[in-house]
Amino acid sequence: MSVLVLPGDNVEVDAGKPVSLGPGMYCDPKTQMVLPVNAGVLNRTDNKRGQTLYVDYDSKRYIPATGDFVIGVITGAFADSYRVSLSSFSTPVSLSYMAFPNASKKNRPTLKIGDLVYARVCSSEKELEAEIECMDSTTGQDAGFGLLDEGMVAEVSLGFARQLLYNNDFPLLKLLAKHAQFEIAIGLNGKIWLKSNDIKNTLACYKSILDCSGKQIGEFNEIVKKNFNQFTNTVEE
Amino acid sequence: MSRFELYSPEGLRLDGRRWNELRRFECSINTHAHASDGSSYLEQGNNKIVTLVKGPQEPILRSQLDATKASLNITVNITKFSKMERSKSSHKNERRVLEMQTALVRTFEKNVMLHLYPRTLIDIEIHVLQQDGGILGSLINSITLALIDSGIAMYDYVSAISIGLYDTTPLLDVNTLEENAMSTVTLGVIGKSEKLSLLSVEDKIPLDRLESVLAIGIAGAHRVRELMDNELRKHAAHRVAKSSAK
Amino acid sequence: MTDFETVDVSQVSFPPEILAKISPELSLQRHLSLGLRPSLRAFEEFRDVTISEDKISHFSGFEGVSESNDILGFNVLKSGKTIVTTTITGGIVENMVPIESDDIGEQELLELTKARDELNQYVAVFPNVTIEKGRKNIPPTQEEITLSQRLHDNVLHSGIIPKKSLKVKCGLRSIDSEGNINIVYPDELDDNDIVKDTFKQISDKRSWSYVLYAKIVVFGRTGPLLPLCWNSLICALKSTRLPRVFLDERAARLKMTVRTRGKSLTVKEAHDLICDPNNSLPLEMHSYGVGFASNFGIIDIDPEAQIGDEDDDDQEMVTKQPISVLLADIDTEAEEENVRSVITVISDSEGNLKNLNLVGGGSKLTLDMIKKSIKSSKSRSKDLSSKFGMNK
Amino acid sequence: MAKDIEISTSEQKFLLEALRQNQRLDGREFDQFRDVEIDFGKEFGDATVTMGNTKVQCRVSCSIAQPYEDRPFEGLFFISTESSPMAGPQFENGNNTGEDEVLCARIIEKAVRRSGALDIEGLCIVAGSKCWAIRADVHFLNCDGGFIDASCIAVMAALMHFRKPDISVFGEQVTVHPVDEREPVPLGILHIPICVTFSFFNPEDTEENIKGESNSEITIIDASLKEELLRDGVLTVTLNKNREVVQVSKAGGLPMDALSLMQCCHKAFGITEQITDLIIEKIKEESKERDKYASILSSENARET
Amino acid sequence: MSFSGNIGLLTEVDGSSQVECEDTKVICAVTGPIEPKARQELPTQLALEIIVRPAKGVPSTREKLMEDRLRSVITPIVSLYQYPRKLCQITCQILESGESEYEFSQKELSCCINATLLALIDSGLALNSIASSVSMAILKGSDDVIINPTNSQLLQSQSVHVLALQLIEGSRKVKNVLFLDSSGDFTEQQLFNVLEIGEKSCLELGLTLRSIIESKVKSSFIS
Repeated sequence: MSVLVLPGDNVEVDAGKPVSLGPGMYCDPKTQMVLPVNAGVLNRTDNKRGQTLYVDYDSKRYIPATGDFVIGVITGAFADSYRVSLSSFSTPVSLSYMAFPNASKKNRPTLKIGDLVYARVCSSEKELEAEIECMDSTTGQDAGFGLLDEGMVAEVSLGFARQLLYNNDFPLLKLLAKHAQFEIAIGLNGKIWLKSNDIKNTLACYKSILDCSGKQIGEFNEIVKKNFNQFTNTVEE
Repeated sequence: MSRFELYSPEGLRLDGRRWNELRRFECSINTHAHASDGSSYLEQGNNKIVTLVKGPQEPILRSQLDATKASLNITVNITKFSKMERSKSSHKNERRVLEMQTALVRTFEKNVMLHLYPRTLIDIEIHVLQQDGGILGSLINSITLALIDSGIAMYDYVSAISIGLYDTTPLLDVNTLEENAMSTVTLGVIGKSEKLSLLSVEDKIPLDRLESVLAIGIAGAHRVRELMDNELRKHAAHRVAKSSAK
Repeated sequence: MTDFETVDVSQVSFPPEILAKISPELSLQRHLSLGLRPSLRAFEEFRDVTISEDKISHFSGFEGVSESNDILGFNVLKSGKTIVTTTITGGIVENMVPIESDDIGEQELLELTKARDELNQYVAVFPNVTIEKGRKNIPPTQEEITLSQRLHDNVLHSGIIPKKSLKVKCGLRSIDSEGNINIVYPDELDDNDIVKDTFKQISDKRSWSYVLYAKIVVFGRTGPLLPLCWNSLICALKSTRLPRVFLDERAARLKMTVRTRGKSLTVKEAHDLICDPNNSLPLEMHSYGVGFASNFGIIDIDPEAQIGDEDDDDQEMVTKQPISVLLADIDTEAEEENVRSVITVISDSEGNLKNLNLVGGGSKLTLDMIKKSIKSSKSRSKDLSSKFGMNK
Repeated sequence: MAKDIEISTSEQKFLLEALRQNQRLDGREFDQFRDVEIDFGKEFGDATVTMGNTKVQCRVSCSIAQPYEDRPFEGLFFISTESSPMAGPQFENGNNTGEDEVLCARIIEKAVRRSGALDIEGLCIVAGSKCWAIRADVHFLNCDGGFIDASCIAVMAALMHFRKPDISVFGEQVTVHPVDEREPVPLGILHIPICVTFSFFNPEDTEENIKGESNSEITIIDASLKEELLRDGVLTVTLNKNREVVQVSKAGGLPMDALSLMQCCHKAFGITEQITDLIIEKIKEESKERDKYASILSSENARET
Repeated sequence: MSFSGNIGLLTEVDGSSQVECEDTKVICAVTGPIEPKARQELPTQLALEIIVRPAKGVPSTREKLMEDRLRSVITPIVSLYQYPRKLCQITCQILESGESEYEFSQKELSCCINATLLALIDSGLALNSIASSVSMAILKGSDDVIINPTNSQLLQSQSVHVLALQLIEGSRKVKNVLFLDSSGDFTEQQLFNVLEIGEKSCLELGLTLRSIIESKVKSSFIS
């Protein structure tokens, strides 16, 4: 049962239990009132230990949150870290040279300005510059992060990116896989990286993802078919 | 409309030239050796232009620092006394001048080997002491000369010229009177090729005439290139003679 | 790293003047809890306002408009530490559509345009507010721009200046055969004067209006300025005299031919208006439209900030103190920064409202508070108008 | 531009590789102009042009002013192309000195104003003292490339859509008739300039471009924002239906062979013809619609005499 | 009252909306939180850059005043402290003014407020409540309050008003008056009438805005 909430709406909170608030919820420090601050679907889980509240909403501007998988562009290199842009015009985040698997003072990563990286947000205090890492920091091991070589990036809304990454029933990737083989990396900052052995396949996937964002699931099949027809069939007319 | 006879039936223009003749073209380089790394002085007809190239040097502003190539900055100073009537305002920040600066930067960006000088700034300063038509073309020629003098690596010469179209006759290298009375085309040509780096048509021209105008323009620009080349070689020979004499 | 030291943690207390600097908000709350404001005024007490009776040096007087400058009216207003000077200057513009016309054929059209709008009967002045900061040639700040525009809008909407009081009644200067210079004005004429025809000719062709500009300079800004600027502007307008204007008879018949690119035209109307240095008329303002401005802030008294040590204090608070209070005439930085809900009222002494502006960024604006401030503004307006001699 | 949109090298390489294989990101042909939509507002002189995601509104207004002293027979005409962050955060509010802003403003100026698309002499009311001042304010609403082309269409459509109030002049007295009083009059349009922008890409290295004979540079029409950000050179050609070149601007950028530039001009002419017809047709439709509406109104409000 | 709103029609900004109320049409774009320029940065909260651009002509002091007023309405409803040292750009472009621009700005202002609210919602910026705004007029010789008057009504009015209210609890309760500007010639009684009737229609409009937002939220969730 989904409940639509708007900023300032009343949300019932069981005062007896501990509450944890997710995105879209805010506790006013002065009045201690718990309020939604975004317009979206209220999600509530209640269990013995406490209750969790968050608002599921769609937006375009990414705000770093710890643990998110993101795709960034290297925009600068400093003495001990890279500066990485997660979305244009946002405050850049930093990627330490030590946040790579097997990194040491001597063994520096070799990313260049303009390169794409797949990484995870490891620190995101709102007052400070957020930090990302290209390894699993609990083990110090490679966790599939790092440079994304070649390929193409499609930019979609954050909600769409979350669906692609987390919703196993979301049909788009399966539909695309029917037509072509490709590598994909999904950043929760709305950047989707794609690569296949053929430019035309990549293009068809790229265009399909862009066209599907904001459309209903029922239309996906048509859109994907149309794009593969256009790009991969030999040029007609 | 006009009181002047721009092109007489005998085929003579206001200043006595034929349709395909250039104006007097005199240039010299290394004119301001102490003030800059490369300099030129160009007189094309009554256009008189001083150009100074400084750099590659440390960027003045942080925004000019590019880790992959040099950044190019061009300022055009059209002096208040450069025309018959003294202008009241300085032409700085006029849209026309800003447009010219942008066009010049974008022309030379592709022709100077900027990638050889990363993290530096190449600053070009131009002073127009006197202007008499076809100023954009003269600016390009003077920058080419000054850049070569400065020793900054370039792929080739860029030479430029303005052509007017009088009825159906193209007139090469127009002066102010001609420029004001007819449509003109300015083009910047790379070396001896037929590739245009800059093309600007500022007034109405029949589409079907454009091609012939371009052809004549390219020929004119090649001639300008030759004139510049001669001067540069003369200057170089002079220098070599001087140094070997020591 | 240095060695660990033992630090005695003790409560630090600051003298009031230091507290006011480091935490204006707390200082304000402490004051309020005592029933006072940082300026030591009571909650609903206004600052005293004086207007200068003397003239500023280069304003040469009411009797005739001086030749040496173009100031038509002025005022200096002092309130607390703030001084506001207003000088009114003017210009003359030509009207595109004649204000009135005797032409019968056009009558119908005129009625249409008349019915068209109410506000067109009134005009605005063009104020330019400068808050002196001791620097020259800096672009106007957001506050200055906003103030200027608000003053402009308020003059226009409150209908102080009727359009017809700014209509130029143009005179005519003629030199008779003996060489005597003679200026006549249309409203000084008898009905059957022969010159009347000449006037009709002129007024048929063209008509002019005065435009008023107000330059307002503020020295020593300590708080919101709209009420002070408005009050000063009103006083300045009240003192404004418009110079009489005449045409030279010969200029009225001037013809000039201009030729350009094969076309030619005759310019027949090089009317140069001349201001009469010896003759001026007072600016007629709508008597009922003049109101004065005052502002009020609403702030919640934070119970945590109260000093509750002494017993008698406690009692007073419990019995009297309301939760949110109305502060009249916002002043000082502490109040301006922390009072986010502000009411600005322009009303006349009868309680007719001309403008009311509520900004509710902070404490709740209740109907009660609004009523209270309107009442207070009415009595303030009464005070000011008797003080400034507005009800003459 | 305030700050630039960040684009990765991968995207740049991909775009170029796709172009080499004759593909554009949005699936268009190289010489395919996006579909142009023109919508008119309720008031006169309000046109919105949509090309893909690019959206530009132009608003024409008029006032009575004094002509320039040296041009007593001509009215005034201004075009303002001020950018705002509405079109995208890369634009700064009211900043007209950025490179792209200056080029855009100058090209529109040359294409429409200096080419005499508007009959300036028809704006004269009383020579030397009163004339109409026409203002065209271009508002960039959404930027996905092709601002110059879209703006030019918007300005021309808005000018053609605009009606100024009728005036009557008795001697020197000018009366402006309100719009509901007398039918307002359209402006005099002398020709319809249309801008077509070509973007150039260099698939080879710079040496090949400058010294080589292959002329392998790629030319596309009506670039999208991503293509604009990555292009090496740009050419804007302005033509009208009379086969006149109104303005050409290639302000530096990738050197291009003169013959391929000529080809661009010829291609542009085809597009110019199409768009001109589209504007004229849209204007006709609109005025028909308005007439229908007006006739209903007038029959209801018939004046009693 | 004719009111229509449209969300998310611009692609290059984070949030956008177009609002049409009677003859007034405004489009609004919101981008943020983004990196501010050094002079805009506030150490503890979000900086707001508010721009209002007129339909015709260059922006003047009139638009500056509208920007100032829009700011005083928006500031209390945005959760500014959640975004320290960031910037939010709000741009309102008037497409159709619907009033005589020299004398009035009431209709444009109330439209700008509503459009900004919708665009802010679309951008996903944290807000603590929503707001709605109406313009009103009282005609000469009458006590009736006209909601969202036409231009000719404005021209015949005795006083004109803009009201913006902060709405909470399902947009059914008024939390505070965010802004009221009344000018002209009016009595205390008329003012309270304006507040009362204005409150009613602001609440009504609040529900309209709510349904616009809800249909947008629904459409963005893939079902």
